[in-house]
Amino acid sequence: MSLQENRPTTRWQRVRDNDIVWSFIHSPGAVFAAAITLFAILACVFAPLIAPFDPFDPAQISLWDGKLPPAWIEGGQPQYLLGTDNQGRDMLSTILYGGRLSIMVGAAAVCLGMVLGVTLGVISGYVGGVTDAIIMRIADVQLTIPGILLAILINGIGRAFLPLELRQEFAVYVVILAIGLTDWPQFARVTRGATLVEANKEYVQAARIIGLPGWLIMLRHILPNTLRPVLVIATIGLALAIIAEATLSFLGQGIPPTTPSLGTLIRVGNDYLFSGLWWITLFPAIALVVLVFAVNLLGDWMRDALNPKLR
Amino acid sequence: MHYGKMLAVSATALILASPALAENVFRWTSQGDALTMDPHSQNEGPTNAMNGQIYEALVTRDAALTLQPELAESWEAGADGWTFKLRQGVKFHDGADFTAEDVVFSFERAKHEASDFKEQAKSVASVEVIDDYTVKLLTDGANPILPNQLTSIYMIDKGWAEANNVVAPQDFKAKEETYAVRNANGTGPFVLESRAPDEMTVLMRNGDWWGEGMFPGNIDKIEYRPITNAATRVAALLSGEVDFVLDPPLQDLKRIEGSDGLHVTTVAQIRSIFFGMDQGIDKLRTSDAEGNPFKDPKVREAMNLAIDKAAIQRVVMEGLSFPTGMITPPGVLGNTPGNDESYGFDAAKAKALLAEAGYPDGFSVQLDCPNNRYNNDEKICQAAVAMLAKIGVRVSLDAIPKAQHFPKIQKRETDFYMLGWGVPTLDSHYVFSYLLESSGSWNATGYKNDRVDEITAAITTEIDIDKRTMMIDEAWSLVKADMPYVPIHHQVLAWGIADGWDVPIAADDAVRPRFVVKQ
Amino acid sequence: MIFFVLKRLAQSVLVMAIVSAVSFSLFNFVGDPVNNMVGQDATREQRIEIRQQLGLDDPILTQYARFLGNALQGDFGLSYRIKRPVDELILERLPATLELVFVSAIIALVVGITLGIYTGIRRSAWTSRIILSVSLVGVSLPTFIIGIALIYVFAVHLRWLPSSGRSGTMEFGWWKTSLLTIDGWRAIILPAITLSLFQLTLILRLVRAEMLEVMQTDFIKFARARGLSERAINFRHALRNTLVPVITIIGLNIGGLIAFSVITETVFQWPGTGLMFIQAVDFVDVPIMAAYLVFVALLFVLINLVVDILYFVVDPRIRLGN
Amino acid sequence: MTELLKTNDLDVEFPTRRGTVRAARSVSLAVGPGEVVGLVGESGAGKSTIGNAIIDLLEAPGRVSAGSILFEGEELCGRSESEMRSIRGDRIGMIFQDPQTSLNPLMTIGAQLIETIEKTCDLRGSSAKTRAVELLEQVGITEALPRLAAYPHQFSGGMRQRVVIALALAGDPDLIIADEPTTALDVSIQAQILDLLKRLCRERDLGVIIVTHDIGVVASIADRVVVMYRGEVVETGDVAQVLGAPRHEYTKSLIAAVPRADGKLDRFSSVDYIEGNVEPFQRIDIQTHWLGQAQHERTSGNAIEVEKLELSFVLQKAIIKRNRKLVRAVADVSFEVKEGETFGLVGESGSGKSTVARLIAGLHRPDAGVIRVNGQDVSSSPRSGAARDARRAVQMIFQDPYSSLNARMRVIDIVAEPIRFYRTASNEAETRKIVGELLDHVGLGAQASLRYPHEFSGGQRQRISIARALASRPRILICDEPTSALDVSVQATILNLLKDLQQELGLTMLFISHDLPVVRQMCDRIAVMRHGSLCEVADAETLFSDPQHEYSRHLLDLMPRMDLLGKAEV
Repeated sequence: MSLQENRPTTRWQRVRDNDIVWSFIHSPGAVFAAAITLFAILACVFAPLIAPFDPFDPAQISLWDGKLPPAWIEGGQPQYLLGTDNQGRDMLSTILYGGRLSIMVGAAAVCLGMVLGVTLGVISGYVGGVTDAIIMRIADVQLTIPGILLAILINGIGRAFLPLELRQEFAVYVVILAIGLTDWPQFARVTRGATLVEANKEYVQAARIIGLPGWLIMLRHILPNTLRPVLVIATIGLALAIIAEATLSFLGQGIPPTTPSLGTLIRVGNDYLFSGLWWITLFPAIALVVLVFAVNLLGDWMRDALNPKLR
Repeated sequence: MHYGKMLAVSATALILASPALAENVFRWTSQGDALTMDPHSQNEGPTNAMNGQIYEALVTRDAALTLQPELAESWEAGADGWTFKLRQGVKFHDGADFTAEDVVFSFERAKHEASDFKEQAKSVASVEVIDDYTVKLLTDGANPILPNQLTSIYMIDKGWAEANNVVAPQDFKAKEETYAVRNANGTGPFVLESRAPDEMTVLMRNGDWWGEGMFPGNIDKIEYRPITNAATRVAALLSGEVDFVLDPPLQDLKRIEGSDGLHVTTVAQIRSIFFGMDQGIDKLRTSDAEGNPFKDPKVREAMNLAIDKAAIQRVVMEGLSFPTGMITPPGVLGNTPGNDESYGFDAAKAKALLAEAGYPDGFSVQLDCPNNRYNNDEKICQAAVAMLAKIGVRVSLDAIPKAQHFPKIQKRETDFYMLGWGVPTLDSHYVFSYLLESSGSWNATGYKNDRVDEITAAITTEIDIDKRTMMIDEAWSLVKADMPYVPIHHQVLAWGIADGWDVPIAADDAVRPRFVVKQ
Repeated sequence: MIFFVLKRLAQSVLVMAIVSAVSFSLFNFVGDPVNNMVGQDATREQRIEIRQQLGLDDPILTQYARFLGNALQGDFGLSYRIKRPVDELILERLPATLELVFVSAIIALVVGITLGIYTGIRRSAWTSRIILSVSLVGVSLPTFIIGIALIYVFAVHLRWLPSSGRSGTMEFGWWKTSLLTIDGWRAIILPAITLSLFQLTLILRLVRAEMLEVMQTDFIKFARARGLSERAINFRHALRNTLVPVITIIGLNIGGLIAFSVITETVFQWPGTGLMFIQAVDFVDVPIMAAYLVFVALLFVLINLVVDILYFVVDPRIRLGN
Repeated sequence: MTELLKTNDLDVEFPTRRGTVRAARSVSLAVGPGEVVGLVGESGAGKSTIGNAIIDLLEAPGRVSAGSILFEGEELCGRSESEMRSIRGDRIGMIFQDPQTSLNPLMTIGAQLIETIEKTCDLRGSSAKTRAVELLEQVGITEALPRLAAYPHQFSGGMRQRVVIALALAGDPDLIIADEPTTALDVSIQAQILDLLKRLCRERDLGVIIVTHDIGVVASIADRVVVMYRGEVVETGDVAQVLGAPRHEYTKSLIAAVPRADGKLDRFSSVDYIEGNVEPFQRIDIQTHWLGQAQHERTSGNAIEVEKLELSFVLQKAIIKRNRKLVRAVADVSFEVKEGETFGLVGESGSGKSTVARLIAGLHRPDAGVIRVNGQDVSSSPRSGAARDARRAVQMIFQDPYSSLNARMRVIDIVAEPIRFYRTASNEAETRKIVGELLDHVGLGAQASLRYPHEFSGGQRQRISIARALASRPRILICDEPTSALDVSVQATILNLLKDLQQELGLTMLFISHDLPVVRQMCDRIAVMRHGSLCEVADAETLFSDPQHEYSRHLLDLMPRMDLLGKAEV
């Protein structure tokens, strides 16, 4: 209509004019969430630069500094802003490093689930027939075994399977695998659904008539058009994956305490909850909840923003 | 209304049912439940403790751990065995009489292949019935400490066992559980009322018990509920759901002590915590070092000096431990103040020793550690990792449940591990034969000292107490110099108790309900 | 209808076959079962004998067939740790888990759907915004943190409710219920809330989203154009159409409750199957792990079957075909 | 004439973040009892907005910003929601476009009717049921009583629209607003529904506002016409006057653009009135151009030959073959298309005409039969190299301009895809040049190449589709309803473009449409399809002047009466 005539010219104006960007800028919650997520991710990624101590380096830890309260409480020491844990590790540093691990594990797990799920989903939806039936049946089975159980199982098997010396190093990968593997059916189902819709659209048929091979059609045409819902699931999935990692670690089935993730920190700290050393569990718990909340908020907004019907 | 009425009725039923009709109900909790009610199937602390309230042995220990008569009234040693006079008029819970025949049967059962007590019962070659109330336990040669070995071999009724097809202890080969797993028929002060494993076990006072009136305890009913999670366990005590926690985490003791209506009692436990170093193989499995650094006594000394036991005591154990230089605690025959003294802490010297031994940059090794067995086990290991890092020993820690940890030691698949050792017999022989004798089944260090092996064999049969004690002391001094282990500390037991209950604490960490008094 | 259910049943059997294969493979993956069964001092001969007795030397398919045959009869062997038949153990623990899941599901469904409808209808009311914000926090709180917090506040601090365990049970045959006593209800409140909170928020958000979606449809617009009352539009038209997709998710969510009961039961020491499972994992008690897996899958499959049948009831398009 | 409804200078606004869109400006119109008023305009003209505004169901954030709506003398603007609710259904009924989605799928027809009757007529129980049966019978549904228990999905599209009308009539309203009531329906059903509306209007003395883009619908039903263009009423008047002798330029051009069924014209008259019209052709010399290089030696034979094609779709899967429910989409279809000819395929929806097109394009595999493209059998071993090469000569233009372009790709990538894939250009620079020229050629301009599809209108997108098809250097172009989603004015320009291309490049064209006038203008020969089979194949003019098959005659009868249309100047 007539409004279309004054088309924006500069690139920035174009970006700003984009509906999603506009909706983002005008949604304080989303901006807030993105800010926290970004802050958390940056803080954790750059933990080695920011953190006052390296909690993974046993040589930096002094047991005599253990169980110190936060700096503002009597008995606290200024170099340990949030106090120390039972091993004498600086809480702030541990949380930063732990958050880094949690985010890394969560992101890697979601990526794994996403790559696996999207690939299988697109193939399933596009190829159809027996391939589709097999993939979807496997997904059904996967859904029949609740994720957290499967993660515990995979972890257990991983522990039993791996040789002693590898177990420590592989604990993280086992957790990633465990969570990632439980995630894929979701991605597969959504992608398959979107693929079924897209594959019937005429641009795909046009591509077929041009004579493009199936893999190219899936890759170039269908895949990019199914990514919107995938993005939403991936974001919410990231939050869930972080929780899943924390839960596994809390149950003692996850990341070992020598390189603690937030979940492991909470598990360890939980032992001190009643003894008055509340900071050992409270701070990591707050960090975890804020992180997950921010990611969720972002995902929530994204779901609404990407769903034109609800706008 | 209909529904409301029903609710009201059931509510009243509840109110009537729920307050204890039995007057003194002792509700308590600890981490792990007994595995089975079969007294000969599993030799495991919590299982023995639970079964010891239903079943009884010939002799027992009181809270001070001195030997006391139980089903035997008296005993005396002979050259080829010990004679026991049995208590008369004792009845099993089902009413059957306890006689010498049951003793014979019980020892046979304990020595059965499927029994977990066959090692302990091994020293009893056979049981000879003198009369209905006298038995002679025949041994291979003299055994000076036989009564010490009998305190957890419980007596079971032959007739009941036969009637219920449980002549043999439960065995994995049996395709189903046996009757004795969930049913019990002992002579003890409490009768098994109901049992839901890992959930709730209820015991009722046995009014016909032989010791009725002889002991101060006045409990009518015991409700035992295992709670795995330590924090939850403490929460249960703090919220008044239980009267007694056997194993509150050390860090919560202050909180318990500080709460109204709760108190803590402590006692030095008959258990020492230490690290083992495999010095018997040529190349460590988990190390980047060439060869085996632990073979070098200097390295072993460095390991000993690098660990700050005082810091562990203060920070990790909240003061509740006794740093030590040997792996058996006071109270056990063989513990001497001299040997008990810690090796001390000197990181600089430790580093120097490592350099001398040819490891100026240290080496790496994996530490295997249980995470659900000893007081703060995993946390001690973590602390040790940090301390060893300061002298250049790079330790990777693998903390796993005891069920997976112990097989590693028994199969000797570990280079460096944590272990704790309690001594139920209160005699060093128990330590030597398992941990220090070169063929000891729990000696995963590969430690071999011919003299120590010799002494271990000798004290099995030496009846001259003084001579025997001297040999034990000599062996301990050798061990102190050889340093096959890194002794950390002796554990201290702490029990959390609700006010109004008098629960005499015992160093073997077993509750003795016959002494528990509700005020 | 019968054909449809039969088809679903056939699919369920397939799913169960695969799940049982997975759990069967546990026996072979997780260490040598013989090691778990014999004492450390067992001789080589003993081990070989046991291998033969257990049929571990048979071809793998034979072993699987045997496992399947036994599993069909509910026989999963003896627990390595407690040395009791696994099926009996599970049956014993089942009531606790089912009651917990049942109460949680009721809480999640009733509260979740009510609030979902409310926020779906009153889209821009401030109460809706608050509920939504709180629900987002709810999704972000790991179950175990909720549990710990509830214990700390209501059991330790206020001493209103017990912190752990199941009490006030009454027995009816093999079913032990705690829902008939005040003590029992006191004990179930905290774990049930903990377990339900996450699913509650999910259901709430889902119902709302579906509600909004349905509100955009033509038939709602047409209902408006006929002058029907808001009430009729919201409840008779919108809600019922909302329920169709919601039912699927609710089916999955109840399954989720069973899965998450593992955590809740651990935190609250609730004597159900989940607690047993996690203890079994700690002890590598493979028979329990395998049986639990099959059992959970079976529950899932059953729930999905019920969901499918519910579809029949709710959606005439499936019921009557074209 | 007494006026039932009258709007005076009605303004409707949609505030958006980019400014306020004035969807309707100073709209004044009136309806009397027993009168059908056609509200005509192209998409975006604001005609539906007026309908929604009258009954106060504007989509948020739309609102009436000025003017008044008088209904039986009462002002409707500014009424409260509950007051409006008592008017909706009771006094003003509304019918929407898509009968598939207008009914609640989970409620029986009866429940929906009775619910409405209870609300509007204050009848309860059995009397409400009796009334429901009456209503259904009035809209031409026989055996109404048992059908009360049926669900919407058990009805066909036409029947559902009848139910929708019954629902709109339930409250015995004085005015009915029908928003594109027949657009989603087949021609034959469209005629029935229009007849029904007309009859109801006469019998009940109803006022009817029928909102439509289809001049034919207006011509066949309306008494008076209101023409809207960009939110404004440009012309109002008696139907014969407006259609026969339009006064406003826009109306003239609109009517001129309607394809004539009564005679073949050389070119469609495009709607000149539209501002920012298509740029003139950038002609390229076909013989020397890249496009021409693929025009190898010409055979004078048949470009497409189809023999005894069969295809069934599985409706319900089953393991046992005889339990499967099949629908025969194509049955025993044989025809041939000569080189350079435009061959039309007509039929109602579900007749299988699109399926035949897809079979030829290779999107489906036939169950039986042979397809030859330029003499090469492409059906028996479709994956063979020869079949693939032959198929490359076939390209297709699709119906929906929105879904036929990949939204994630730039125009250049869309058009260049076949060039890049088959490496028919020597380098990237040449590829870009060719794409630019193609875009010029279809009238978009080379500068379009860097933009994304969503920046274009429907007609422009169809041009992109055509450019993409050309990039494969086709010799056969299949057009599957290429203009049915477009406005009349745009339709004309696209059809002209296709015609030009066909002539310039000597393309063979298979043209599929349900729109008989369009087919008549476009095609040399025409095949009529019904239920998957061919009824008749004939020269275009022969078919229109002397249809042989009974069904062909029926179809021709259903063509909207165009006799009202005057000989508008072109």
